[in-house]
Amino acid sequence: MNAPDAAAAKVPFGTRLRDWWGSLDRWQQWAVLIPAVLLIYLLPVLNPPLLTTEPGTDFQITLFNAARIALIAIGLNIVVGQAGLLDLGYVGFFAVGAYTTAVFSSPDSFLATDYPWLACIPLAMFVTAVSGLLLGAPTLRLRGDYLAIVTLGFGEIVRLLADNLDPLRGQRGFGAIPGPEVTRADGSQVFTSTDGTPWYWLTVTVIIIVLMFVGNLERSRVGRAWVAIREDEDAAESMGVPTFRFKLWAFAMGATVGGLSGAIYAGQVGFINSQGFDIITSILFLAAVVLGGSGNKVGVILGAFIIVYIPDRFQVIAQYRFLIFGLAIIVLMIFRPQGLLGARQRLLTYGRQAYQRLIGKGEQISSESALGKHEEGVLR
Amino acid sequence: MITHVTSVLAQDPLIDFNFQLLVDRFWANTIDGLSYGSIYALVAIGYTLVYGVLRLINFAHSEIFVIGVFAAYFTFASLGFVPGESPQLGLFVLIGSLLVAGLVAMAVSGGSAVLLERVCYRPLRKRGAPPLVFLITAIGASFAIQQIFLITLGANSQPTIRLLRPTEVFEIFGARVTNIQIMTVVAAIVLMVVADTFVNRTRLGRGVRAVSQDPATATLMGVNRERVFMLTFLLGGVLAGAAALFYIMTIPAAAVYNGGFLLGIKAFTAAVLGGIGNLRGALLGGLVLGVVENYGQSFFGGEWRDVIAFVLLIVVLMFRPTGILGESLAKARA
Amino acid sequence: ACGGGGGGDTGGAAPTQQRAEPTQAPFSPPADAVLPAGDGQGQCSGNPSIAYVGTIAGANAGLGIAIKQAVELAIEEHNQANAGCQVSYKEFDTGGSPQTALAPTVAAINDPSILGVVGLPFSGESEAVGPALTEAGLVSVTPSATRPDLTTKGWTHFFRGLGNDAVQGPAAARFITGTLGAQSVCVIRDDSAYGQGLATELTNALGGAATCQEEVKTGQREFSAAIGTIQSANPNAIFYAGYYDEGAPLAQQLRDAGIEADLVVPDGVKDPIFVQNAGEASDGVYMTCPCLPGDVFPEFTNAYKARWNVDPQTYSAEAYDATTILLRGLDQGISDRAGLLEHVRNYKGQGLTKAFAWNAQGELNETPVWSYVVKDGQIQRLSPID
Amino acid sequence: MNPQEPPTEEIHQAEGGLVAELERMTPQERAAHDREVAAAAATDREIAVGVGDTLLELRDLTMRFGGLTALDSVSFSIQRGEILGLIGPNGAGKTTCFNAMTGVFRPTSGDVLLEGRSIARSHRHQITRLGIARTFQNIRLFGEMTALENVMVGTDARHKTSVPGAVFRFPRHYAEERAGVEKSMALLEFVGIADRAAEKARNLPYGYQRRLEIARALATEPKLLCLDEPAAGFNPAEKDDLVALIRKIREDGYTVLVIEHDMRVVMGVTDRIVVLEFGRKIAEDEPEAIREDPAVVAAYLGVPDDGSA
Amino acid sequence: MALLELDGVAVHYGRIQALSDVSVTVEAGEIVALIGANGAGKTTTMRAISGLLPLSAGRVVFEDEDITRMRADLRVRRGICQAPEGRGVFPGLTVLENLDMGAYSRKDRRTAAYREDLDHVFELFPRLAERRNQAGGTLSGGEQQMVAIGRALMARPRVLLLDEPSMGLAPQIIQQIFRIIRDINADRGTTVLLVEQNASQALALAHRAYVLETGRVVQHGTGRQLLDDPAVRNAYLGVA
Ligand SMILES: Nc1ncnc2c1ncn2[C@@H]1O[C@H](COP(=O)(O)OP(=O)(O)OP(=O)(O)O)[C@@H](O)[C@H]1O
Ligand SMILES: Nc1ncnc2c1ncn2[C@@H]1O[C@H](COP(=O)(O)OP(=O)(O)OP(=O)(O)O)[C@@H](O)[C@H]1O
Ligand SMILES: [Mg+2]
Ligand SMILES: [Mg+2]
Repeated sequence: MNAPDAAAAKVPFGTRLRDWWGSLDRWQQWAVLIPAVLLIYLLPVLNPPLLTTEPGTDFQITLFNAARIALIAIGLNIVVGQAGLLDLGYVGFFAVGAYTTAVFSSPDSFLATDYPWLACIPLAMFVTAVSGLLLGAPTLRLRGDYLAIVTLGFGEIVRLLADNLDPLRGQRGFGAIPGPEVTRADGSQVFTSTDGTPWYWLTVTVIIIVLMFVGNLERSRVGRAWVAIREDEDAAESMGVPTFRFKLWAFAMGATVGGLSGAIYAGQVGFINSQGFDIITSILFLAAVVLGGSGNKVGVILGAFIIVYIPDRFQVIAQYRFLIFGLAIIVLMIFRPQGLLGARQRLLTYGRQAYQRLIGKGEQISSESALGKHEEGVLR
Repeated sequence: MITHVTSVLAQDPLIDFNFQLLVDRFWANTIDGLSYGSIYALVAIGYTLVYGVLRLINFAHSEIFVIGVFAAYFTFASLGFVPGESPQLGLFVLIGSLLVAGLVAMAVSGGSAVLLERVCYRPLRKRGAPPLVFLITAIGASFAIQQIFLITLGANSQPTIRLLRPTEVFEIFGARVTNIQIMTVVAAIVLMVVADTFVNRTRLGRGVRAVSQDPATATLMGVNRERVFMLTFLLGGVLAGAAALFYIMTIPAAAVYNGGFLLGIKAFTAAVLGGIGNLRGALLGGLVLGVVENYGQSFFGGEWRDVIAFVLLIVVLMFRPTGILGESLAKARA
Repeated sequence: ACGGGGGGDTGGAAPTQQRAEPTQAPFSPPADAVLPAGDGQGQCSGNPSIAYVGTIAGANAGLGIAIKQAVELAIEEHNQANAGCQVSYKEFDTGGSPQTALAPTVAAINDPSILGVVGLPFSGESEAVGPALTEAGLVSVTPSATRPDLTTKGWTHFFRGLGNDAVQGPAAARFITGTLGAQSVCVIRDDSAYGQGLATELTNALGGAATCQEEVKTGQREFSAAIGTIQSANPNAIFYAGYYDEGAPLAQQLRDAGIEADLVVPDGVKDPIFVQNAGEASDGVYMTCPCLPGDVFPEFTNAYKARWNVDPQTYSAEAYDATTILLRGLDQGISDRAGLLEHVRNYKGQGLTKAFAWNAQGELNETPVWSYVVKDGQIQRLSPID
Repeated sequence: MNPQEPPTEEIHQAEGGLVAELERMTPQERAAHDREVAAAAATDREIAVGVGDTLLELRDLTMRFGGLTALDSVSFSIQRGEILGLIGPNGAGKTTCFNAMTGVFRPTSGDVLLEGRSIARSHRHQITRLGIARTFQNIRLFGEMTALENVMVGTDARHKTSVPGAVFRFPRHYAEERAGVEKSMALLEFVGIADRAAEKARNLPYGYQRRLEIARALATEPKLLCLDEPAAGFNPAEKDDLVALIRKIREDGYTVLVIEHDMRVVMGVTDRIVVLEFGRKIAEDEPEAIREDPAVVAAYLGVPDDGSA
Repeated sequence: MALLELDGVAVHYGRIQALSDVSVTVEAGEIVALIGANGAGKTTTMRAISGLLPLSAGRVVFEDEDITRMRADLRVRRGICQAPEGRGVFPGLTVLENLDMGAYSRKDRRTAAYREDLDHVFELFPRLAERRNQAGGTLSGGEQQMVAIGRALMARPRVLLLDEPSMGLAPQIIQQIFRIIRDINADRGTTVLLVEQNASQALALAHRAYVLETGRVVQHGTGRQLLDDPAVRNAYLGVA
């Protein structure tokens, strides 16, 4: 029972990874990052034998699905992971994004506008942002789990409206939703619903852009305000943080990203109806965030991948795939209670320099809450 | 485009209102709502208790309820009742059978809830997992339990076994009140009083409350935390088992793998509506939800039922941010 | 030819119903029904497969599994009888929703050995994957997707193995107002594309006789609101457009509430499970179905039961027929998708459930709609509705 | 300041870092360094103007909770540049007074005027921006953030980068970030916990957490700094440091309102003292006079303490 | 043998070592004080004794029994009771219920002895009697501290662990707290382990005392000895 070593061995993988990452120089980081991103882009082409979900499910579409859920997870992570607002109805925003696209572009729509897909994207983002504000403004004064159930209700209400209101066509749905108009030299469409690869590349690119923006936010006054709200809302308010406004921002930005993902999705499948925007889906989004490590951008992407991948990987034993999925979640959570990459994020633009000057090293957060929390148990 | 939209809307109103039906059905809706709301309430207690102590939305509680439904069903079956037949039972046989089925359901549900706590949540606690992780694990457990039922018992609900047909006992303002409804409401209130007394009046109950507020300090008072957690799940499970019995009596074709989902969501909504963490709130929330849902269905139409439930919740929370009876969790501690 | 026992005359009937009980029409089973085994002389080229694409573990798994099992059974029977043509069975779980259907379907498309598909069971997912299947030229025969407009999308791969809602709806309306002589009908629908489509067709056909409308949700089990509406409207007959999962408790609660009006349900409810789950309340429930009565092909029922240990359910027989049709093509040595597609397009033959021949859109030329009634815990055929 | 010895953990071992440097300094160098720090930590605004004016005024402030009157028509005012002590028995209403001043509670009646402007109806974050910062009796830090980040949240109260500004990194963002980090580090040094800047706040010992709260409050550049029992949990030596720190804060031009039970701190640092009992003001005077005031002695001080407590 | 003994105790928070090789003995009937600067590890020591933290080395012995791995609530039943740092008042329970929680492990909760103890607490802190039905969370800081101490007294412990009991209390009450400690030690024979920043008073009261510095015991002796030690005076008693 030799203490220090035992303790050192317990340091979570995520932390070690982060420490290692933090210890690298900028150029070293790039040297790792660029090949990694390249590899991610090449995945659908490589279709690696062990990783692939075929023959049960098309691997490229699975990858696209993983990517769109990853985008959702990044948006949800702003709300849940950063600002600490538990949102169980995030699927509502996803649905609003998808439906906005459908309503404006599908020939089935009562609007009969037939806008191209690209024009629908900003529209969808705008409408979801507004819906985020509409939901947030009256409810963001609620605390913790009261907010959670209200958002859950919102998600359900969105779905039920789509189901009940005639112009939204219920399960009859909207068909022939167009994708981006890009043609190859031979005149064939690049973005078709059967070929997941271009969609995947598009989504990954969007993810990278969103990640950059979100990362900027994180290491700024706004990101700090969010985390402060998450930690102690009253104290944050007393330190001059306009908590309501920042919560609303978090909600609106999260919603916008969700809506964007919904719009991309609608373009890819070409048909949407009121099925599949239910609570379960919503909670799976949340599972992606928590599984990957709430608050960690890279983590939640990993989480999204797992959420999509596990059921698809086990298509060949279709009957058991959701059982496997359920058990996998339990086991993963028990063995990695902080999420796969649950490490805290940086909140300062110049943090590295500051800490370096002070203690001679880059920032290293010296201890883990996971173990430190023993005395307080799970609660609060 | 605007004119187009308005013309679409003009020819077909989005929602029809039926005020007459609301008036006609007022008492019938009230009575049906109270009895179905009682089932919500019993299930809601499980959510409220676990939430109160662990700050965990136990999404697998709906599955605990389904386990109870199956337990009650298979008890009927093993008591020799056969699907399709509607036996003429003596009073004692009837009460005896129901009692046995109820006890079995309560025991099985309670036991599974404790097992769930042991297998899924305790390891997390030992590792100091943050609250959200419990939530996700609950989802995982819910998935797994559902799928086990799907794989072993198939996708269809079990053939109906009916011990008791609803028969009218008396009328209130022309609305009939059936034997099953009376049993459900009475049982819900009795069980609620028992649970409430337990939590608020007994030493162990006080331990439960202490753990819910400050687990570390509670252990410093000599409260066995693990025992409290177990007890909480047990109590919640037992009440869900009781709810299961009344549920399958009301809706005999309910023994199916995914039969708990919608009810679980509603029960949780009821718990929050009443003020989560508050037992009496769960009862009140269940009843209010049941009744208002029914009024709304008459007024707006049946497809709006769930919308009404959630809108009610949002409206109530906007005016009372901690539910109808919920005390402010954010105690002034500045 | 009106097979009903005399419900034809409804003109001027008093609001209180006056009608004779509908009776069973004589019926001789089709002697020439083609079965999967065929003549045992099948010779196929290569190693072709037929796929079931539809829900297995996702939403509405029950319906999907009943189809999947029939497909598997048909292929097994075929392979046993035809040493010269061994067809592989493949399955793809779509999860039953358009959200998740695309990836497994594309996987099926990408498997070159798959020449034909039985599926997809639901209209929504069918619409989501329709363009993809057409583009791949992969023929699909659906045993259960009934939304009329699926055949108006310009797809070339899509064949419907049963009558659509536009066929059944008016037929059911004729049955209700004609045979049953009802003058006021409550139409209850669920929120599925099927229920919605059927209810709309039915309501249009009923015209003024449709006096009340109510909607319920998939998964709902408590129906006091719908019952309240019905009690207020006090109709002669009630039609439930939906599936048996909700239909059974609805029937039960209707009867418990003391509503004695005729209850009529469509093929989505016509299932032994409905009878089991509704118990006594199923007694006297009328059913309409664009399919031939099941009591005329006991061999299939028995074989299915022997293989899977459960009774065949809604759409099992349709799936069995659909598979048979695909197998016939493979037996002839068809080795590519275009060939099989062409085979189905030109197919003419009697199946268990009906005679199969499609028009250019992929709708059956002839879709008899039959009426049934539940008596003594059995679904008994009445007569074809004309 | 006298920062406690850095803990032994290898994590904190400085390799040529600031801490090691500090240890190598001679007292003179150290003093010079301290002055630099104080200068960096000082507000950017000129706040020492108009010393002696009334900065904050409480007018008949009353606060009731149900049937309980926690504050009963309390009036007093604070002059710019002074250190005012607020003392009284437990439950006298001191913290409630803070809460009513900083917008945590809406006063039942009465008014709070900051520079002549009523703030009784303002939101908490507005009040902070108007220039009142506080610490909490039960420490309330952002546990998962590092000490430095905690202070940065305070400096952010004076920053203006908007959400788009942060997303697209406008120049102002960089300028504010840089200034904020500099200032926060200086403040941490100022209160003597710079060596633990990279540590999560929740893991700091109690006394360090109190100092961090002070640094965080100072970071909002308040006109008035309100400290609720800042010396609780300090040993006498540390309390002396605290007294020195509060004096230094005042020297920088801040006005300070301090609640404290430790008489040595109160008497050592305040210019004037207000005494509350049962929600009512029973005395207001200079420290020496308060010490002798019989009402205060009876209500609060009890037997004059022997000087060691 | 000592009543309570810490033997070579080490505690880690994750990678940080908060205590190393701490050995403390408390004899039956003694008052022992722990003093030390912020972050020295006093609270950590108390938590380790109560079983709220796992040890990474060493053992805790109570009445000749190794309780290193015993659950926290069982230690309370053995008679080790703590009034924790930060008070730990249950915010949603009333004052009365809070005090009652203190007696949670007592078997005689329906007897006169229990009543007497309750009256005793109310006598010591009349303020609490006034506020007996107020929710713990709305009490003032000092009132909460009174509840925490009163609650610990309600347990009638064998060993009473007090972590900074005087924090947040008015001078008068502080005097009273020290009196109470002396009294229950003298009258009831309760053993007390006391963490106090009010070092001079604590040392004056304690039979023996330990000085902690960065997780280690650096000095120990009788209260008087330490009080007279110039190094200790300089570091912890301040220059008045
Ligand atoms: N929200 C509340 N509801 C009811 N009573 C309250 C509330 N807040 C404070 N009180 C009561 O008001 C009185 C004043 O409390 P306050 O916290 O201001 O005291 P204080 O002077 O800060 O005391 P201490 O020195 O102990 O911190 C106390 O008796 C307290 O119990
Ligand atoms: N949860 C935790 N996680 C990590 N480190 C911790 C944690 N709690 C305490 N520490 C560290 O352990 C060391 C000892 O802390 P402890 O709280 O025991 O000190 P203390 O002597 O009680 O100080 P104070 O007088 O300020 O209360 C400190 O360096 C502190 O930073
Ligand atoms: Mg106070
Ligand atoms: Mg301490």
